[in-house]
Amino acid sequence: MAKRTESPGGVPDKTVSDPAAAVAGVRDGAVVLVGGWGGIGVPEELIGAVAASGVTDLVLASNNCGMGRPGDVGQLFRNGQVRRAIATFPAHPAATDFRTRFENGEVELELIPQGTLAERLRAAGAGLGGFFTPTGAGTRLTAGRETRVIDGLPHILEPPLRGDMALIKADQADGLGNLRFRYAARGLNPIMAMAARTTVVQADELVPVGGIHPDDVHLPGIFVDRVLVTGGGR
Amino acid sequence: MAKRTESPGGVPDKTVSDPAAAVAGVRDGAVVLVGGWGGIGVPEELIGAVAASGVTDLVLASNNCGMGRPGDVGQLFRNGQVRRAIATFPAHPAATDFRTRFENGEVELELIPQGTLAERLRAAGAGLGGFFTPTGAGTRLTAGRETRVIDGLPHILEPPLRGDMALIKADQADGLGNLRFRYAARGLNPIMAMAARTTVVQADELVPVGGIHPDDVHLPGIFVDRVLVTGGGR
Amino acid sequence: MSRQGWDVAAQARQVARRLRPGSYVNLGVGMPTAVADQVDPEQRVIFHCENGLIGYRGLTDGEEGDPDVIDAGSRPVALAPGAAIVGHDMSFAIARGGRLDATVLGAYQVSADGDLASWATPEARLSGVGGAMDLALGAQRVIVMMRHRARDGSPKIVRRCSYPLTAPRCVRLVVTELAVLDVLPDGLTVTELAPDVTFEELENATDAPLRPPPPPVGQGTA
Amino acid sequence: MSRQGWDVAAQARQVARRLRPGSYVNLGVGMPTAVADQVDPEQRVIFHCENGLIGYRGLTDGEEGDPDVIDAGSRPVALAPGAAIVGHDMSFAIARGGRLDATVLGAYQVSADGDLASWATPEARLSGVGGAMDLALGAQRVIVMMRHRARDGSPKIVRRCSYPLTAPRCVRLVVTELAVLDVLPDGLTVTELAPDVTFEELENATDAPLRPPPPPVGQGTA
Repeated sequence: MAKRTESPGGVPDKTVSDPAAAVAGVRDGAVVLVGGWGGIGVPEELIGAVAASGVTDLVLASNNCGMGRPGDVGQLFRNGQVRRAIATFPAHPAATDFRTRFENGEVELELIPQGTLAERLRAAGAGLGGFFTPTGAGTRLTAGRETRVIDGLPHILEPPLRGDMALIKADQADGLGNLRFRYAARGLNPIMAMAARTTVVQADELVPVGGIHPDDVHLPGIFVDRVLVTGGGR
Repeated sequence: MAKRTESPGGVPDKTVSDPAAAVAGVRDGAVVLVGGWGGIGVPEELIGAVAASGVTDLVLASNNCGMGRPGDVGQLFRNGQVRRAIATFPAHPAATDFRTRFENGEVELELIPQGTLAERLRAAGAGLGGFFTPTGAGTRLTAGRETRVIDGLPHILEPPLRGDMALIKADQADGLGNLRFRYAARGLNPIMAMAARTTVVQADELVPVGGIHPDDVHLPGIFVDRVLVTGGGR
Repeated sequence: MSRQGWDVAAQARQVARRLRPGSYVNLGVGMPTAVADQVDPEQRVIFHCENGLIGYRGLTDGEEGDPDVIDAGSRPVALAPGAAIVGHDMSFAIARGGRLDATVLGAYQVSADGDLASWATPEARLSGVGGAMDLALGAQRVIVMMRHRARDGSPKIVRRCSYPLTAPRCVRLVVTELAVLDVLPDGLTVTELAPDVTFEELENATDAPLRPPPPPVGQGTA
Repeated sequence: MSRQGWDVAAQARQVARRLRPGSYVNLGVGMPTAVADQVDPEQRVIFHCENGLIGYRGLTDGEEGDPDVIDAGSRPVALAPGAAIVGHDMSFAIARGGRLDATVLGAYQVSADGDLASWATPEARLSGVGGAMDLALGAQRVIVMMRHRARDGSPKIVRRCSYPLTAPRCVRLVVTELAVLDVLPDGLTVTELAPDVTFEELENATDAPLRPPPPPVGQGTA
């Protein structure tokens, strides 16, 4: 976990002032988890900061490899910053930056089913060593993988997927990093936050500590290290 | 899944009128999951209905085996309805009904760590075949179990824990079975709902469909079959 | 060339009227998203999207969507009363865990014994799998909604899939623009033909044995 | 017989002042629950309970609790500003996943190399494990808070645990009513003695080699 800062009053305050500070410490070769699905819940400011940092050789786990939108992960492929992509839907027609690198053999791809991606992230966050899932058994995607028949059904052993840094997008955050997401923009964001050593949040709105009812926190701040408030969004 | 009823207007309505109807279909030998932890979040009306039904030979999974409170699972042991208990903390000093049966050899006990109980329930609900956890490795509790060293740490393979019926307690429910829980009364209730073939909810309050904001639903009604509104609670 | 058989809306209505009232139904990316627009609200079907929406409907004419409320094709939709939102972990727990009464998926190929091929073509180096494998494996009933033939005219309903499988022996119902077919243990049975399609035309467009639809009510041979 | 050493509140303060400011700390059932009452609010420690509360505090004098806000001992507590509630799946994901900076647990025995025995006695047929194994294994720092001796007077700090283990080699700090001890790679080191306790008395109450506390500041030998 990243070191926490404290405001003068002694209240832990996870907010950071700018995108560069938000992604500070991201290194060449890091495993970076990036939230977002179908163009929503995408932490565009943070992706931009990683692009600007110039780090290379990244392993990038994300649902897609870009959808042709300026702020999405496509720029990391365009810049040649990614060595390996882990994704469920990298074949979006507009993912031309990724496609070019992939077809030139400049980026490896690990294609995994979306439910398996979600569960591998959660397993990492939950401190588990792996799990057996029936998804993908008997398909080309899992050829050669450890398989076990459980209750009559073949299951694949899937390992946890840990990140060095997660970049996620929330609707609301407080200074302790408690988060709320908005509708389908929740997606992979909470489980990516769980799975990473350092979790960085781009939040549309900062609310006071106590401003989110305890029963209504979608992801507790214990999983969050830094919060960049953009004021963007809705 | 239990058959769903419909109100005359065609809106699925999962509410039932009385405790007996709520637990209808519970059979001798059933695996019954009962929510509650530390005396809160306990579905007392539903436990009472199972007691009154007279079913026997139950496998009962629950955090404890009673805490000496009239409405808790202790009565199922007193009545001799339980063949086997799966619990994390069955040794509460006031769990005298369980203790007597256990010491007389009339009830088997499967003692499991609380995090493993939670994860086994979730694995069942999530359609997984099992998972590797480091919890309990190298202790008497997991002697003889399948163990694998992952990332240098021994892990135990744990199977999913499925229930025939889950009895859970919620604060608010709508007619579709969308639920909210109150503070620490959430506990095991949502994952038990996920893990059972038929999930029955005792709710303090019925709210109109749409009365819970979609982002604030703690457990979606897709996991819920029947709702008994008690008006009790707070 | 005008399209033979049902248009997409009519095809979606054929799917929709075969969904059980009050059931939970996932709609996959592509053509299946149209089902949410064509279902009779009286059926009270609750639509699930892999992105975590449970309980949505298509937008009405002129209705403005919310940017964070989209379907599997990233198309704006609206939340229905009693909707609930979950993350992807829970969304796929629902899928794998058997809580979906049905899923409607697109496909490249469906075999006579219900094998589904929907994520990769043999020749493409790059493909995407998305949530199809979890859905095909976990839903109680897999319904395929697709064109009857591929762009090059080749049949998509085949004796044996030549494309990589999404999941084996999972499809129960196939709805194309030409016909509705049940995948039964003893083969494919045509349940309904589009009005302008003959059984012989359907056979010609299909690379698997078909049993004809039952005669219309009142015109039986008995 | 009056109790030697710190009372429970003073013992809890010894634990509390060793918690890092702003850290996330689980408090287990039994004696550790008292730490929430004794911590300096300025430390801004965020307490976690296995039941899913994240961010709670002890009640103030006369303050009435909420029946659904309880600690690991089912004792009423209060939510702190910025509290969050999760279910048991998430609560133990937090524990196993390494997100807790520390956990404070009770124990039957602690060995010189940090083995923890806290859930079963050798003779009892019935025991309860609760969340102890997940917490002992997952937290970054395991702190044991317990009486120095068992009711029968036998030492609870031992060369080797005779009771079944909760987790091996996990304890880093032990706080009893007599002393505070660090579990270091080369053995147990006394960090602080209760005011009315001598090092010799502590050695007599302990079944493992102890290194004495450093001399008070300003009275060093150098």
